[in-house]
Amino acid sequence: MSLKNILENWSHYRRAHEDGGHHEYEHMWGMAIDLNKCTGCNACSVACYAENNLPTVGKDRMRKGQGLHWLRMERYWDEPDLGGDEKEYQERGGSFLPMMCQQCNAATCEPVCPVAATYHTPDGLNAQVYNRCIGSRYCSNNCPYRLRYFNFYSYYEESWPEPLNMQLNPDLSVRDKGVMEKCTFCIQRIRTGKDAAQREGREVKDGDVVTACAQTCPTEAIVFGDLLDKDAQVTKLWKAQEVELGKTKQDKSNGELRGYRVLEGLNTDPCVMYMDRVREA
Amino acid sequence: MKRYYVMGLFSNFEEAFSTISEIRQHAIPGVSVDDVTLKSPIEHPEIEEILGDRGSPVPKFSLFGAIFGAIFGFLFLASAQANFLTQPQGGKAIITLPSNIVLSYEMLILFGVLSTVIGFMVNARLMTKRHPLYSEKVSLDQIGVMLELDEKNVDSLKELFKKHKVLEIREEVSL
Amino acid sequence: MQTKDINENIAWAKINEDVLRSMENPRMGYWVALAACVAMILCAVLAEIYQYQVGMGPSDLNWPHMWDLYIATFVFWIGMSHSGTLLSAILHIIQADWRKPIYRFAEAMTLFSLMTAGLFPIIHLGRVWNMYWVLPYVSDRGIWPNFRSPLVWDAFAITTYMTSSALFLFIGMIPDLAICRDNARGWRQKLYTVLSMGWQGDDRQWRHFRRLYLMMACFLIPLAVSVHSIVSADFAMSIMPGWHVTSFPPYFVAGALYSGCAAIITLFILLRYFFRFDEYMTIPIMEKTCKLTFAIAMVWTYLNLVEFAATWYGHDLVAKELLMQKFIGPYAPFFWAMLFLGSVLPFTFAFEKLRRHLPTMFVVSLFLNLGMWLERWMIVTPTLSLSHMPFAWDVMWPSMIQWAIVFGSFGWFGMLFLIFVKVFPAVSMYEVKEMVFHRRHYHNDELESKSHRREGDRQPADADPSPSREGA
Amino acid sequence: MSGSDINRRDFLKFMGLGGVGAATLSGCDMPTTITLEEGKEKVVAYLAPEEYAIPGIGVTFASTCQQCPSGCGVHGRVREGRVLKLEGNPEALNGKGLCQMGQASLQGHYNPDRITQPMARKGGALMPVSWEDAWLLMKEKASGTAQGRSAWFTGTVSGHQSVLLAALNKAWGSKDHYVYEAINNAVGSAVNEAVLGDATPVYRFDKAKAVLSFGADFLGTWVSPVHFSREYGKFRSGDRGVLIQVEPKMTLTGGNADLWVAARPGTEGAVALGIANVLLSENQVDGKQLPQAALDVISQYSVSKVAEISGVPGDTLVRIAGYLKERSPSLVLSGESAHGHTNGYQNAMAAMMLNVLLGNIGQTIEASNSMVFDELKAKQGNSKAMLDFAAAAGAGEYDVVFFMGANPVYTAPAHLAMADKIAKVPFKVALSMFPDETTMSADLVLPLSSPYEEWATSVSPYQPKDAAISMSQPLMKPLSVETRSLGDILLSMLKYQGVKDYETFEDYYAYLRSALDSLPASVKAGKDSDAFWSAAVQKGFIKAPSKPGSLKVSLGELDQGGYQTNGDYPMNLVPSSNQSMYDGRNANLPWLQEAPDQITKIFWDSWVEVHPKTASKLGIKEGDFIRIESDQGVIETQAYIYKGVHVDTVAIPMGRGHEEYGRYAKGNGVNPLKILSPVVDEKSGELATHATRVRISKVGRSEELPRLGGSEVQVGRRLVSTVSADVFRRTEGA
Repeated sequence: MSLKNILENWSHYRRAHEDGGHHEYEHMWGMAIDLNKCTGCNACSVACYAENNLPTVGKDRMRKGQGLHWLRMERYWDEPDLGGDEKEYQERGGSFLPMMCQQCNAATCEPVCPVAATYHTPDGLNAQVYNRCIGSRYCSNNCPYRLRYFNFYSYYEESWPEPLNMQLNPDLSVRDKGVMEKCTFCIQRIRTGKDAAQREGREVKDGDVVTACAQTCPTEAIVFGDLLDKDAQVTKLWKAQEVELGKTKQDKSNGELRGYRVLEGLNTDPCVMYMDRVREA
Repeated sequence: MKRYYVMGLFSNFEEAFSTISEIRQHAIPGVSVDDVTLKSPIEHPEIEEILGDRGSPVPKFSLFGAIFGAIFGFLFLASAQANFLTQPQGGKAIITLPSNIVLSYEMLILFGVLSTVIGFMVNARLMTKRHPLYSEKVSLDQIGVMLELDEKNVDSLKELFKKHKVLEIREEVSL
Repeated sequence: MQTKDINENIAWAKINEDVLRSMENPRMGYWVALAACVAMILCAVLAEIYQYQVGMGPSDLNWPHMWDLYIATFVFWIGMSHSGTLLSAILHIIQADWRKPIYRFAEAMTLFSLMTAGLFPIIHLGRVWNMYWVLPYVSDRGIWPNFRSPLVWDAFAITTYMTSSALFLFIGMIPDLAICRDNARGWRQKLYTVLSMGWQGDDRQWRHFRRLYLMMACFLIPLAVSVHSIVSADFAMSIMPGWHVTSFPPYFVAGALYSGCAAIITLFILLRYFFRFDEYMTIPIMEKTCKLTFAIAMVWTYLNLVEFAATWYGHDLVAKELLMQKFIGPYAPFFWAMLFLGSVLPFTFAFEKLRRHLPTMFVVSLFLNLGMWLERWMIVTPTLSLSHMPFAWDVMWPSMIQWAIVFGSFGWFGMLFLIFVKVFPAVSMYEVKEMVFHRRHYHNDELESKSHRREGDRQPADADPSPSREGA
Repeated sequence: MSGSDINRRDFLKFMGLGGVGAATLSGCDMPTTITLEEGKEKVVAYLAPEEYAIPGIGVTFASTCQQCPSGCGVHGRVREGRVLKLEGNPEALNGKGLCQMGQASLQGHYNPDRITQPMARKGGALMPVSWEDAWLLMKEKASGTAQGRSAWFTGTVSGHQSVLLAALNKAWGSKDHYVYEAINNAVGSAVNEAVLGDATPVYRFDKAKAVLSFGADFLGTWVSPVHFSREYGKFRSGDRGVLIQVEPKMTLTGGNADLWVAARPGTEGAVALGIANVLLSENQVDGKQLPQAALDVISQYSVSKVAEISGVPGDTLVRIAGYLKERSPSLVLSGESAHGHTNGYQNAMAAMMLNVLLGNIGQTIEASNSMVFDELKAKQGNSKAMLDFAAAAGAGEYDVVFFMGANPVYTAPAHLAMADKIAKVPFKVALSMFPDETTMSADLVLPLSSPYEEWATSVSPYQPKDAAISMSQPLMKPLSVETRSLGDILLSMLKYQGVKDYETFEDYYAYLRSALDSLPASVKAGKDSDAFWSAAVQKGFIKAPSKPGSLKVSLGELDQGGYQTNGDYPMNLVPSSNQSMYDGRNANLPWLQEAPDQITKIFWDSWVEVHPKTASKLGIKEGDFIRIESDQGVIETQAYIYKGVHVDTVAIPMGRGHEEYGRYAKGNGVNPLKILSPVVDEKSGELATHATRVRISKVGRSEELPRLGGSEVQVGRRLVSTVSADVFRRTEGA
């Protein structure tokens, strides 16, 4: 059976990302993050802790770099030698960059997992199967964005003393020691949204699914949606910025458009588009 | 007619070789060089010139083992990949040739090695009882020339052995 | 000055006697060494139990340093395993008979290094208890490992390599096991009877044996090369600057041979000293090994320079930045120590006096191995410490848990090796006999004396007044 | 079977039900919250679920966040009778957004250190007692208190709780209700009141084309940060507005400024005058809006003089003036770091003067919609209340004091000796959720329910659009049966005092129902009692009628006191507020402790911000422990070095360094408020929090700073690059 399968479907199984891939994608969840609006207030990160059962690890472990923060708010100062200045003060403030899993379509973390605990779903998501994970941590090493976090300890007793554990979201699990984890684009919300749409006998429409970070963002800098849905706000933003999937360098008619994807030159094909920070001068 | 096993132990290897040479040249009628079994503490590639090229099928085992390993390896990997449904990863195809080449190569070697070893064990008749005439001195420093022959030739063989300064002669009736 | 690889007139009975003696009656020192090794293992076992219970946290691994000493030491031990089998196979094919007295322990070293190396990927797993998921066993859920992952390649390669080199070692030992069988009493006799598998030295067995050994050698050379290039793929296949390096496969193979040769020198000297194998593990063989090591050291140095140059002239700024960071960053002392130990120290081999001086060579070989260990650490850690995302930069120092396990791995290797030398012949008796035999028959003494000896050396006639052409 | 036709059943077969169920099938409506791993979660059958708990289905209820005084509307997601997640109420002021403090308020609700039963001081220690005993104790110690010998000390209160509190105070014959907030806009409100006749006017960020803010951290802590963040989003869209921030230490708002200007603390007013000077002299702005007295003062503040006083370069002043002139209408704000000085009032006045000069009044500063129900309006806190209370308590004026929603023992500077003064009060009652410092020094502790367990109404102090009464409803059953809502306790106390009006109400819920019932018919829009109630609860707020306000302009005195230096204490101390620990009330929330500070990225601990120049002068490296010494005391903490703090200034965040307050807060970091000098703003009497002078020195210890992230610059990568606003306006401008 399997030999027949291979022979019959050979060309199908040989289709790589460039040829459209193995999936007939149902959705392609993506984001557009406007760094002009993002204030770096960190609400998204805490919302993520609340939604996704992220443990708090305490000062020492956090300092060691053993914390788990699926969405981290990076802050950079202007560099003196790169358009910044040798001035006495940081006159242009900081550069804030919310980094969550970029859900790359050619994710470098996926092929290196020895047990296939991470794979690409027909939703265009980079999924992590906790129960399959054996903790080789190779995926984290091979993530150029360093967005995969490892459970160095078991936190379920320490991080949620009674009754804090009652806040845990039953839609997803609490991960035990030895498991890699990362942002899922709130897959539990996607599930709920899809189920609701199915129950009502309709397609999932824009706004049915909102990730915790996008929902809580006070300036609405984060927009989440389905990139295959032509009417979705996120698709419109990508279009407006002339950013396309499947490219390592965006070919824009207007070079001044702000849209870009972080490290897209590495051909990871991320599904998160950022729009440049804007400063007066 | 009874058949006998006769073995002469030599300490001087060249004498042992010339004994065999003489047998090859029909020093004793009715005794062929093909009846000679040499027991030696070391390997003698040069003895084949005297004993005749008896050949070894071991490399064939290697070849078939290796071919089997490579083909099986690739098919095994490809069918595993094609049947395990959640493997689209990193934008790569389901059946990825580069990785399968690497692993097929390893399988080629693994099966080649295993098959070679099995070929050796079968052909060298290992895992069988030692011959009753086996002498521990063979594992030390002496060389044994053993023949299976008719009773009538035993004496002439012993003569031949003695001519070549044999140290010890053992014999046994074949069953 | 001793110039011959071996005294070809050595009595064969003495060969048997010397080697068999080395397997008997362990002295006090042996037990002390064994106890020390077990104590080292205990350290590691305690550390591992703690880590197993608590999680990977106490190792101080972190984000982004997901790998550290465990993987570095894994690569180190894999590298160590390369010389034994690979050199043995190559030298067998090119018929360099001086391999014969030393290949046995070198191959044993291969096997034990692999057994040590194999532990590390397991130890470093977050969920050790599920380690068998890496193997392609048939599961009713239809789940297979991910054959794209270099870690799975590792598992395949190490399994293949371990099987093959264990068979290579074992096959090569069968005639010797027969000798042991013929000389042993009690449990040893039973053991060797089973292990020698009815070897009786007849021409049929030797004939197939010769083919087998040649075929095995032919398989093992590409296998050994592939194994370490696959280990290098763990890094080279990744996207990280400093790991994604084209020259990594040959670099790893060279580094592997290098550390393996250095380890051979170390063990050579130890065995020669403690088991009085002076007549087999001779200074000229040692010298040849040293020359080989020097050659490999230069290959390694060259590949290092190639890597630097390629990075320097390449346009990958991140890789360049990483290179600079290796030169001047927080890990720079270790980096420079690695370069010194790996590229400068081997020049001691260039001096004949030094390379024939055992204490010097012993110390040098230990330092070379330290250098090679540092090389592995400097491959794994600086890359993780610097990456594409500056926000994820970090400098991390391993905790005592990691050190304890690394330390214990040396005890584990030592213990295996100590058991080996008392159970199996550490010098191949039959092959030393072959070597002696062939040298006596096919070497032109006069020619050799003209080409190798210098004035003032003792004439062979002085050394051995009555050369015998007989076996005994 | 080819790859594409996997069905759910096969998938389950492959992955094992329990395993991936949690990861991949989450959200499908099955009551399978089981993880098979190590039996961590027990399998519980929903045999008799709560009436409102539909297994597997999350239901959303509206309520109000009480984590800071802004009072954002929230939607709580409730599943299986537990509230799991808060989101912003899209119809409320804050929209669907919520700040990290709001998100983390759930951890206050579920906090493991919550007080779960009444406690009374017995033999020096607080021991658990029953409610009966607590009421007996109240009767014994408090009922007979003479008129005027009792007081309330609270944080911001509003809504019907405020009504009950007023009634109670009246019954007790006490007028003393101290409303204290450590982070407040009291000076600003005073200036607004004086100049505009409206303490909380509406700020139209969406209309402004330039915002000049003197230390007003409107994205972080100032007035109503989530609402302002929403407005900020609009401000930055289209014809993108310019944000200029003048302050001694970079706040979250400062971190987003187009131009961040470090002025010497206390000289903000001078900077404002300098800018006015440039506007008048160089930018041809008509000064007729200003009274002659003001123009006279402005003319004294030439660019060079201001540059000397404030340390702000003259060309920067010119640049700021240019932005303000060019991009009209603008909006000038002043906040904490400008207000917390002896001349804080003048600083705020100078900022307001710029608004007047630039004609922003009526444009970007509009009159507020003042709700007609005055008794429901928020009683806003200030720090003068604490100073007054300290004086009164120290003088032994009170026999009974009730504390609620404020923690003066922690936030009061050491010079007030607050703990000692409170100890002089014979009977102290704390109504509290947490064992904070003030609570632990009380004689009787009454456990409050969390904002998500109780009925309440509140009115947010800042009401830009329509006035509204926010509703709080229980999102779940109380975690502990012994806790009571503030409303219930107040009602019980009123009944205890025999106040007739309240005797008929069984509980606070009944009171609220009736109180809302009695709202005018216009508010109820023709709905009957039940319909109105359920609409209010569903929506989360009730739109209330408001009086249209109007603004007058009468500018006060602008003259600035000179900048004082002090040889012994050469540095200024900025006790900075941030949108995580806030005034210290959030220190018991582990999410916020672990969330890195927005600017420095430091977590779980305090730090002192030092400018690189100062650091190199003193040989300080990042992570070194620094001793900060004022005339009131010494604190030691680790240094963080960056260019976001004025050279002559060190900044230490407020909110850490608790001596009590539960496992997450206790012993973490230092409290800069403790070493504040006893100075006040001369006009308003507010505590001058930013006027303390300190000297710093190295302790000699060093440790790795608990800071997230490696490099603080991008090292040449294009992670975030910056485009100029002109480009933005060209491509995306409206």
